Amino acid sequence: MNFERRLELRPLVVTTAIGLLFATGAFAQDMRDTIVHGADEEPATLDPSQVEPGAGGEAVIFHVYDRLLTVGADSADLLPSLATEVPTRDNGLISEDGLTYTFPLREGVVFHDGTPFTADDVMYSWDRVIEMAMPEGASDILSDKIAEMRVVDDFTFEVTLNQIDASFLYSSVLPMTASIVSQDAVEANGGVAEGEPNEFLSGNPVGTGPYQLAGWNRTENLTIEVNDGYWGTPAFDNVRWEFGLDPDVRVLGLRAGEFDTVETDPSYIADLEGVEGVIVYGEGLLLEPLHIGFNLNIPEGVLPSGDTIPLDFFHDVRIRKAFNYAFDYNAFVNGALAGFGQVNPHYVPIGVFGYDPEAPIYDTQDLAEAERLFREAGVWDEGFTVSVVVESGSLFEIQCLILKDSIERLNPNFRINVAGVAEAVFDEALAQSPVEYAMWAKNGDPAADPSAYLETYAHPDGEWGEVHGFANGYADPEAVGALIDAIAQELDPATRADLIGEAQRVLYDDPMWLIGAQEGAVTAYRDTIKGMVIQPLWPRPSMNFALYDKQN
Amino acid sequence: MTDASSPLRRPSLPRETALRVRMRRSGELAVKILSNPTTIFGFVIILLMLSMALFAPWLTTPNAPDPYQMPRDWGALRMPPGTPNHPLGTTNTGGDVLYGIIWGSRTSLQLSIIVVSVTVVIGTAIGSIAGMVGGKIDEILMRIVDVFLSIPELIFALAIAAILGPSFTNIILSLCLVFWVKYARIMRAQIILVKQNDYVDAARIMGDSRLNIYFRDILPNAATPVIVQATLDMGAIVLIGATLSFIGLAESGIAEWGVLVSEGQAGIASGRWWASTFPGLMIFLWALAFNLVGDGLRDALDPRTEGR
Amino acid sequence: MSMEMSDTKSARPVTPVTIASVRGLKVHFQSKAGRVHAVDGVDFDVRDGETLGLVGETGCGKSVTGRAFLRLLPVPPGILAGGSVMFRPQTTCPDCQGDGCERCDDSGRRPAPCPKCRGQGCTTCDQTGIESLDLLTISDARMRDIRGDRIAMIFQDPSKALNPTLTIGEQLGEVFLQHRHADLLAAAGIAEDQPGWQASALRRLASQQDRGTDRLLVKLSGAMRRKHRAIRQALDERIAAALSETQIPNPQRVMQSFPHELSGGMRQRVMIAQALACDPDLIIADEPTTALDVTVQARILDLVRQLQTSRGSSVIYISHDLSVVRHICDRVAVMYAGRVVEIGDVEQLFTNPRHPYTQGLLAAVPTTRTPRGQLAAIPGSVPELIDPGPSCRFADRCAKAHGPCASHDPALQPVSAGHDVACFLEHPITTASRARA
Amino acid sequence: MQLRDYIIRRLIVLPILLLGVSIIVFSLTRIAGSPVGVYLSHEMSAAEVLQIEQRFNLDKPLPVQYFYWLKGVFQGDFGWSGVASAPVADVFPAKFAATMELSITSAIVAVALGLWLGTYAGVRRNKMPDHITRIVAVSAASLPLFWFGILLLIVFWANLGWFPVGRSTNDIWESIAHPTGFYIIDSILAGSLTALLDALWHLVLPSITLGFGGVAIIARMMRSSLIEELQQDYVDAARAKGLPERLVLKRHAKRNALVPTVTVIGLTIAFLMQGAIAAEIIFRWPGLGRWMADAVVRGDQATIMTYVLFTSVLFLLANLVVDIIYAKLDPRVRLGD
Repeated sequence: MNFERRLELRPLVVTTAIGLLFATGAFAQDMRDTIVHGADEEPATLDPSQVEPGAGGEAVIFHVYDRLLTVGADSADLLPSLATEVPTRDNGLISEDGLTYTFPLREGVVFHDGTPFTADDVMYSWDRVIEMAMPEGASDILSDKIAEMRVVDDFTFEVTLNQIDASFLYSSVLPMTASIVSQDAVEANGGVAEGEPNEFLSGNPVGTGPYQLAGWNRTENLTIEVNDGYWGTPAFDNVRWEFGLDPDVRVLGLRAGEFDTVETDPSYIADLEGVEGVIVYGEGLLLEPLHIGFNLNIPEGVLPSGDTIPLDFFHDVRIRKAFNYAFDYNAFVNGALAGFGQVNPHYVPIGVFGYDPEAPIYDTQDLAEAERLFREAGVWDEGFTVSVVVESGSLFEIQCLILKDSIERLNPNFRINVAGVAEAVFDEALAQSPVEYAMWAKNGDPAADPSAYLETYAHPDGEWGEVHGFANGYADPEAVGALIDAIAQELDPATRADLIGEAQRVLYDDPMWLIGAQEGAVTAYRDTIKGMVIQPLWPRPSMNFALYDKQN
Repeated sequence: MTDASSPLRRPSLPRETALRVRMRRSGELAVKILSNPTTIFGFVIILLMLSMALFAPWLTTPNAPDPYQMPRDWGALRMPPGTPNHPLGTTNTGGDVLYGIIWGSRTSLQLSIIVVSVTVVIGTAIGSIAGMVGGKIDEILMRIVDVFLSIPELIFALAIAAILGPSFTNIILSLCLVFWVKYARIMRAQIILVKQNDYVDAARIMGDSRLNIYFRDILPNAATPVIVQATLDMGAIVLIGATLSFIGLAESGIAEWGVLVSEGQAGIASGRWWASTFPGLMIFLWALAFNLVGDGLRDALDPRTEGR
Repeated sequence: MSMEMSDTKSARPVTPVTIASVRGLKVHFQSKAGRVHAVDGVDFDVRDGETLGLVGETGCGKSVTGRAFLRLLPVPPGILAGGSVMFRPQTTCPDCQGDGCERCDDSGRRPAPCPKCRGQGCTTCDQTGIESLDLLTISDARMRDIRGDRIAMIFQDPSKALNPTLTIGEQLGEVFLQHRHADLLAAAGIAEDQPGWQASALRRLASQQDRGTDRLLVKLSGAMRRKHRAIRQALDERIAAALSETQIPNPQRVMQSFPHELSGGMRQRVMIAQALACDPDLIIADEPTTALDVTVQARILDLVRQLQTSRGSSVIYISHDLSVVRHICDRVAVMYAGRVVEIGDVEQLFTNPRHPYTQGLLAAVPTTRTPRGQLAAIPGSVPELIDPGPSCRFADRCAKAHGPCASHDPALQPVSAGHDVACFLEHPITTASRARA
Repeated sequence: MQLRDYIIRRLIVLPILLLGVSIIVFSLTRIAGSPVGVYLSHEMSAAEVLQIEQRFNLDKPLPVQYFYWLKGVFQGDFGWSGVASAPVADVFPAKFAATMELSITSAIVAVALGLWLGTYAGVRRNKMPDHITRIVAVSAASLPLFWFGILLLIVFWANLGWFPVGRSTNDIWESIAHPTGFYIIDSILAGSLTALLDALWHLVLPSITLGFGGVAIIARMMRSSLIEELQQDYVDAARAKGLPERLVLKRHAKRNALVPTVTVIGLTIAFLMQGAIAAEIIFRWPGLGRWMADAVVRGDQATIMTYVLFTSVLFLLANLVVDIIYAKLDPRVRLGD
């Protein structure tokens, strides 16, 4: 478009502005640049114990706190952070029985308030999360696994698990829950109380991270500045998150140069390609599969009035498979996602450990096969109506519309009602147990280890397994559960990879989800930012600003 | 006193002549209304819109199974006007803009007819009760009306629709909940005014029942402003309904003009002007047509305002 | 002229100086149905100091004729289709400075001299040396100078003719500010040619030509505030004086009142005070008592009469009420369908009406002698005035209509001294000049 | 004296009306469902939900909940805004200032332009400018505000690039302090011409969009009432006094024509409040309207309640002011009858 012309007006204003600013001396000294980021969601809290997975606060916590371990930019491999070594069996930091982990800690690290970092702080931080057990937070990630924690000495910390858990180390990477807070700062400001939010920490993070909080104007912006006393590689530039802007405004701001980086999604990339000064980054995939859930645990009389399906509709594997065959994957990936994404098999996303590319996946619409399965299941002639609940106006809703179009085109007796509801209503609907809809759409939470996915989304006794009654649907629920348990406890990588591949095949034959796609990790940024890299394991939007250098 | 026993029973002849006068008047009225070129323009637009709504299934292939859903062509997203099969282009989700315009006229028609008829009936009933009965009941009803009038209509409707959840049916419901107030107020004021006329007293002295007086002497004479307002509201309600769906209170994928304008706005920065422009034009024309006809009606019914 | 005129009607004998003369006045209105000839060739003179009654039925054009003097006609749809309204403004007698002398018949006023020849006589003034203006063609600015100052108007309904949102004082004050600001400034001690921005600002304020800043200046500067207060005070005195002249009790309170706070009679007194404020030469009184109670009517009429005599102004008294006209007027012009059909001294006309319409009109007035249930009426109704043809306008309703009435248009011609009639009964010779014109 | 009594009476009724409004809206929100959703994430367990319900007293019976809500309102606590991720009371002032800045500017545009246009057309009745004004007025009354705004965006922003969206250029906004939250006032206080220009530059399109409908309504009314007043006798009487046409118009006809127009200006306030929602969405104006729209779409009940409550306070106060002006303009008006 005529964007260049719009820019022409800017110098006029900017020149005047600069003139005035020099006069007042506001810009005079600070040599550091500020990376301005157009963010999607404002944090509700900056307290690691209370932040929701995937919420806006997680990205800030990621930058101002450190964890014991971290994930590098290039791979899912773990790297030392506040712990000086990654525990393995080989280096002896994991005990022979695989239950006790020892973390040697870094010395000479200080918190932003000047107090020194010791093993007590680690113990305190993790204890605090477990004890507060905030419903918003993810304390169970620690509390479910840890049997005991010990401070061995000032710089050695030990954890004993309930059972062998191959994914435990990844728990120590998560910004929510695993971030190390200053014991002194918390004790001086309210301490720890079960179920009670800590007001101080929700707005005043005291960590050891490469950045410290500089200012937070609610609903407008949040600024972090470089921590000059950082123990590790110092960050380059300060960062300011700008909040409250719609996706299209962020895209425009980026085009106009108001933002250096933005959080965006694939549907806006078309607006940014070829714009001067903007680089589109489109490598890799997010680890948040876009899924539609089948409810196998529907109580009598709760479904929306129009739904005609029997309560055990999704107990029949043929119907679940038929839905998977009927979905128009091409429309979703190449249409709605503008090609930024990949058809994804099931709950072992591409990019996590052990993903077997050889395993079969649902990746093309096969209406004939879908029809065959629907006929076999005996629903073809009678037809059905089913509602799928989803946040209105979201990408997930588009996924539902594609499902609707796919299914309804297959047979005019099939009806899918897309019940688009407000986000709060959706969250409340899903918080019910059992869920009062037969289907719903959203995306999965990212995790570094396949076990996290499999346990949450596939295990019959897992989070969704219980809510949705997967046990009613799996041909052999015990076998599936045992397989997933085995994956969680297998410490030998090769064996574990084989088991994961097997799980993929099992879940292909007995699907509990319809996964439309794995969304591409795309973003766009100004070409003044050097060192751009995106790691889907970092909190949304998967950026680590400490690695980026803004050069004017 | 019943009609039959009353020695002062009203002779039946005057009523017939009154009817004849009324018929003659309505003929004159029609001529008067149609003598205004802008009113005719409004009528023409309304007729075109109505025929579009009526012939929608023949003008386009109805989307199966639900014709009120946009047909989505996932292989032709964001296509400009002039694309084969999509003369007015497509939306972000591949919806055909022309289809949305044609079926949107049906949606709009439903919206305005349902809301106007429901609110006119409710409002007239409540306003009539308040005006005829008076006293405590009037007082209570008017205090309720006052509460409803403490918030701008659209905002009240917005809040209600938000609470009910996003769907077109809920938009209709929320508008019904809000709009009756206006008619109740107009009706009450009119009835109080008409009640003061001598012929009402005369009818009362003649011993007519209250209901009779209401239906024969008061209602026909009090109805004019309600009719004018209802005509104007046929347009206004589509405008407000479209605003609500623009804000995001209709289910997505529905063929509704406000939804289409809303969907289209994301693309305008990138030059995709068509998805918002055409449906918005339809809303404009719809509201304009009813405004013109409503104005013409008011001028004809109330000569005092002529030429304004 | 009117030798039989009773003393109550005129305090002083008048030499018949014509202050205004209407010739061939035509005012038409464009309507959807066609062109309405509301006033269609009206001729009459107004003599200095007299009260001329203009009578006729509703819609005969009498009000339009009256308004033509002030050019208060809505144009469009009104069209000034022809004719002239000549007006000779009066000025203070230069010989006696208004005290009254022989040359001005003790009135203290004399016709203003022609501005072109300074009274010497020239072609502009037809060698009379007297200023004579055609009110239909003079500039708007000149017209505004005349309105309210030389010619004033009393409206029919004072409750409509007074602005409901301004106080009586504000509305009356406007007349003085518009026409007498020099006096006001003088009273406040500001000479007409006094230099300086302060004096200019005050002058602008006093003549209602103030800019936005002038009021601010007055607020800010103490000296100006004092001067301005002096102007206001002089103004208030004049307003109070004008009000008390119309026998309004407690003028100070009335000045502060809004029109709706006064009774109808009081409001009309205010209107009269407003009309007489600048001692006009001619007052157009358009049915000034129709909207009032009967009891109030008489008092208002007396008041008008009394004020007019004491000032020597001329009055055109527009009315449909013949008894009032007979009581108050010196001469009467009877109008019918946009024409004057008969004009003459009030006694002549009332005792010896010549035009069948006038006769009918007079017969329709009930007197104490009229027997019960025998009210006379003129049969038929006023003709539509859309593009009338060449005929007597009254022919359709006239019992005495004959040959030429249907095909020719009668002209106003004298039947006796000071008594003109337009009727073929009086002038059987077909003077069909107008029909052909 | 009488006016003061009237104002006092109205001010006494105001809280009662607000109570009525809040009860209606509160019961409607709670009938439709608990507001707990904004505090939840989609993967919380039932026990966690219960914990949150207890924290916010949502497990209590409805009247008790209303009591808690009302108590909170009196203490300045309007609940938690899920949309803004902050307490409503914290976010409100800045958004309120943004909306008021836009609404007031638009109101000024609408009233000034509307009165001028109405007068211009009314004086030239049935001439060209009058016909044009009538057409514009009836069109504007039919124009969907959100569509009009989008058309302006397409032309002046996307294609010509003359005007921006949003409320400010970030760097300029950051460069000055914001004691009042009104960008124009803040920039004047800071003595920054750049900021002032930036503020005005951003205001142009949204205030035109928002003001346009108001212009139409006001111009239409002003025109018709001016025409009516110009036919009144007192206008001729003023002319008969010799007043110049300027004064006849200004002091007599126009002033009186304002009386009915003022009531329409009162209606325009409602129009502006309603329109602000769409205008703020389209122009990305960080005000109450956009907040409300977000809240509506995301089911944020605390925000909806607060917005409705404040809107009706503003609306009722504005109407009171209109009544007072009305009484001031027309001495015949007796308020409260």
